[in-house]
Amino acid sequence: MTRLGHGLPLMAASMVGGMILWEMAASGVSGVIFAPPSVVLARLAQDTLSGVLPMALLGSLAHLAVGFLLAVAVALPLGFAIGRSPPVAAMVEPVMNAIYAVPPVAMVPFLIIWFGLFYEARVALVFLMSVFEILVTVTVGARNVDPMLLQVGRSFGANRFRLVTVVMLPASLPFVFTALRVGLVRAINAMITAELFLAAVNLGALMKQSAQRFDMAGLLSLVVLLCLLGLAAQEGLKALESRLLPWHVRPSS
Amino acid sequence: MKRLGYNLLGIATALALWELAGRWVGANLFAPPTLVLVEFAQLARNGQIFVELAASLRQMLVGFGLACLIGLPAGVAMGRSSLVDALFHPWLSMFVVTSVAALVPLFVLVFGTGFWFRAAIVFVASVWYVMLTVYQGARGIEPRFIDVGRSFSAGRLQAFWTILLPALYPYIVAAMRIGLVHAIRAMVVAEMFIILGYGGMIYRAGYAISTAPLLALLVTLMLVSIAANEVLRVTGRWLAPWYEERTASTGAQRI
Amino acid sequence: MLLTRRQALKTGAVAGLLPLVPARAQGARPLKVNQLGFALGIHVPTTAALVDIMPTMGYAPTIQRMDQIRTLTQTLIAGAAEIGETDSITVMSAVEAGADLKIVSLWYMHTSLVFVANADKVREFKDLEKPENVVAVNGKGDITHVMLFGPLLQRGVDVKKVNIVEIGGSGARMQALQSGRVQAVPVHFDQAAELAKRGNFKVLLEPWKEYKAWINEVWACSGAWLKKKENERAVIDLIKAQMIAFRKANADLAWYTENYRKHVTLPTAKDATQESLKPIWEGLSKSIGAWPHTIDMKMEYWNDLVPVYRQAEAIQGKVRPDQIVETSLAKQAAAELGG
Amino acid sequence: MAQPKLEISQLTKGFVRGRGDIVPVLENVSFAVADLEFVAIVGPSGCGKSTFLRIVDGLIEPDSGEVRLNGRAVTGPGHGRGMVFQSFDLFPWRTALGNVEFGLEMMGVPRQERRDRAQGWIELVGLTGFEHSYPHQLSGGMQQRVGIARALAIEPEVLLMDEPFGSLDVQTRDLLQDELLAIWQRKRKTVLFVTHSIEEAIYLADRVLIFTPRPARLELVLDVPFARPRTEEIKSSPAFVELRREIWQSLKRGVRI
Repeated sequence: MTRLGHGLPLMAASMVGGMILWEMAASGVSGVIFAPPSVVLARLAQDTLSGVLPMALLGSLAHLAVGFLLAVAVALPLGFAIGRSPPVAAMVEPVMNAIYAVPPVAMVPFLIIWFGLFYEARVALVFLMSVFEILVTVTVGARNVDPMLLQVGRSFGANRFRLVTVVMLPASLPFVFTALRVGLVRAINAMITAELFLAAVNLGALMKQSAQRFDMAGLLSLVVLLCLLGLAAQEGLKALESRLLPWHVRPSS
Repeated sequence: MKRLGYNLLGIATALALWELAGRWVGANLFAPPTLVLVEFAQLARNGQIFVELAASLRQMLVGFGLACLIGLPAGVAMGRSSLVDALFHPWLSMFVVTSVAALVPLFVLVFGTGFWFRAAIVFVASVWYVMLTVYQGARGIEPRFIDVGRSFSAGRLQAFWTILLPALYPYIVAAMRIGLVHAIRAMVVAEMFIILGYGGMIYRAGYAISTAPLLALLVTLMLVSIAANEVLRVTGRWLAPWYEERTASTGAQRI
Repeated sequence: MLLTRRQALKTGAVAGLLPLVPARAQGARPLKVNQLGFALGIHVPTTAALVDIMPTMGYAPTIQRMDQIRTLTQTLIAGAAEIGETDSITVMSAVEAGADLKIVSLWYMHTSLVFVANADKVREFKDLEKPENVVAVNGKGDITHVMLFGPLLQRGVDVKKVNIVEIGGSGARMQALQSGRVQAVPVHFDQAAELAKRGNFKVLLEPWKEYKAWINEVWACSGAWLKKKENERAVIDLIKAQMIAFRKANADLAWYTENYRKHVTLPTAKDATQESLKPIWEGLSKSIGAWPHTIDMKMEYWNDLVPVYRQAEAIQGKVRPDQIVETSLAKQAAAELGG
Repeated sequence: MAQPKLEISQLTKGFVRGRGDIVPVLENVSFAVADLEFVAIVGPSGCGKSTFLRIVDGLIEPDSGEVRLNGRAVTGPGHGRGMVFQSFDLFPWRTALGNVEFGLEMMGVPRQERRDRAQGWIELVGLTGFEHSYPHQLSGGMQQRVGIARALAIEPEVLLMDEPFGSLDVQTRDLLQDELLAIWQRKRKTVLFVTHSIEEAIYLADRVLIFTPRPARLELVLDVPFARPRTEEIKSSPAFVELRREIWQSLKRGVRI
């Protein structure tokens, strides 16, 4: 909270400064290649008011949500299993790291084969891209639960199940939130990749159309929208975390 | 030793499942590992795969090196100064969302398709992750370490070299490892777009009717990525014996 | 031990940062060209002209390859390349958006793109109206889309009912067709033959039978660049090199085979033989007539295409072909070359 | 003598280090604690006192020997014992009240009842008004009061304290010692108190056991003659000083720097 409170004017200044740099960079460059922020933001406002962007955004968010929730549902228990059991970790981690190394665009042909081109394939890409990210962080969280706290739990007679629910789960919640944040960023990234590289729909279709028409203002307004979406997702989750986990003190400088 | 056994068991299970799935759907849709191995043997005999891979990795290393060179100090600065943090954090939060695939067209315009294009793409794909990891580490340094330095009347620069840097070391290694995975992936995406180097090979393999060549290239990529990561991990340990795996892994608390 | 560690750190940091400096030929006129990433049978002569013949005429082309027509076009606008491959539709829409581009030559006459359909599901054009039949094109409003659009309109198919999806990359499109996710895709002529071996896939549409000329990829450059005499000269020489290559390709299967193995980007290209290429070569050279003896840029080709482009909403129609297409350079090249 | 509350016989424990070398930590420790007796264990740092306490709590299994509580062998952690830890080890996500409730929750005490009981213990340790504070909002001393309340709340038959004041400053430590004595006076318990401070051991305990350095063996047992309730003054009495000297002599033989 303090970070935001004190930093707000600075952040605003930083944003304005960035806009000025962008405006300068775009001046004198053909509109077919690049567009200045003034034009892009005006375009963003216009398309938002006309309802085009909100409708496309809703469509995009719908499958983002499904894919992301599926990833969370799979990655949380699996992450705990990997984090708490060295044999499971040793079995899963090499395979996990291997798949993680492949760029998502290279997976598109396989996604088409397995899931087709529409809803299922988009959900699958969102799932694939975010599940590993969440998994890695949750694994670290589960592994790093203070062993002393587990001992306290055992000392007071908690059984295995209770240890997991009453000690391990709350202890790794900060990591879970971080995992969700990292995962959501990747999910947004995957959402737009899916809409561009599979059958084009929603924001992806708008992006493609703008590109086809060399409408750079339109294209950049979509990129800005995505950036804002990512920023909102991250700040939203941070706010949620400080509400839900008032006990968790982030290390401050 | 026991760990290695489990590693192998996990890999064997994955390979067996893949083999079954591959035989079930056929090589055109998902080639089984036995076929991929044959394909790989052919590619390896030809040798071009390694030439391309080496050239691509060299360019990747430049972009990645720049990302570390800039990202590491920038991340530390953000973590230690609330002013720098406030100035850069919103941009960081936004840029980390943008996908490489969306940036490539813009970068082609600015950098062409030569050496610096690939280096630049790799740079922007990895620098945010490098920064964020080190940022987390720098924020988390316990003030008492700094106080120890103060009490021995260390100057700011001295404090940096003797206290901040060693305390940050695990995060630096973690940042480089996380950044490297992103860098290698970005290298491939960029090259798939301009159809050069190893990514170009992957792109061309995508045109083949059988999926075996594509999979052979992807598996090689996986091996390279894992090997590179392992090299960083081992080097990290060798360079700094006090480096602890466990502390470093908290570096995964990234954003 | 500590010393070696430090040394390792230092040398490691330096070694990673040495960029490569490409060697350049001396004296030749450099020419920055961009080109599509994939080259198939139809592209062979022009690629050979660029890579092999242009250097003999005193040029040193440096070639950048990328996989999207739009990016190719943008690099031309941005000046990242002097001259390069793109297609008519994209040039027209770029000019409509305010770019300064000229079409100066063809890559080949008539496209070798065909529409291949799953013959079990799609027996005639009308079948495309059925909701379960999905057609994959590269992008709405691009050549692969528009190419289908015209013939469908002519045959009275209700194009609004046709379920069209966009899948970038012909590799992905072929995978989608094979796995039964879509029922019709545009592929190149030689890919179609390959596909036919893999299942009941048949060619649904051959554009060269539908239109007088179906122009696809063209050579384009910026209008400002073309104003310089030396650049105009380079274009004329390029067209001459192309015609030399076209003539060789039409006359000599052995030459074609050699260059096919050299320039085609399919992974199987290296294994091609004269026997295996003969049907493709005959198709391209004779049936399609992809490599005309003389490159003749007739304005009527574009005049015929514009209405179709417009109906497919690929362009708005604000710009006339004669504002974009430069026919004189091909004429000049033909005159200089003779024959 | 009546049946002892806690009976420790022949406890031996070693840890495996590296490639199978076994480092002995505890060797043949035997003694008995009577009901409501306050016993302190003193030994040099790292001698194995904490390991010993964890075996008594049932967190670690001994290699041989056994622990009997009320004549029954201890096989694992249970509600007969409550442990207070050196670094407090409160659950950071629970409030002071929530932490005190923890043991009761594990015992299955209904929510309202455990809340009321925990509240009572919060008052006893003097934390009224801080029930809803999170550990990071409390001072070290306050955190350890919560730790003590948490252990007492389950009404254990034996209270195990593992250098509970070891990470506190001297003033806080002195205050908490007095408070612990006051609480003990009101709620009599059998206590096993591990410390490295000789004065603390004498001041608090009825009996002091001295452990040798690793591997820990029972070196000496001394009765503390002071009457209860005890006050600060005894710390300067000649008997106190003599007792301290005697323990120190015994410890010194094993201490190497």
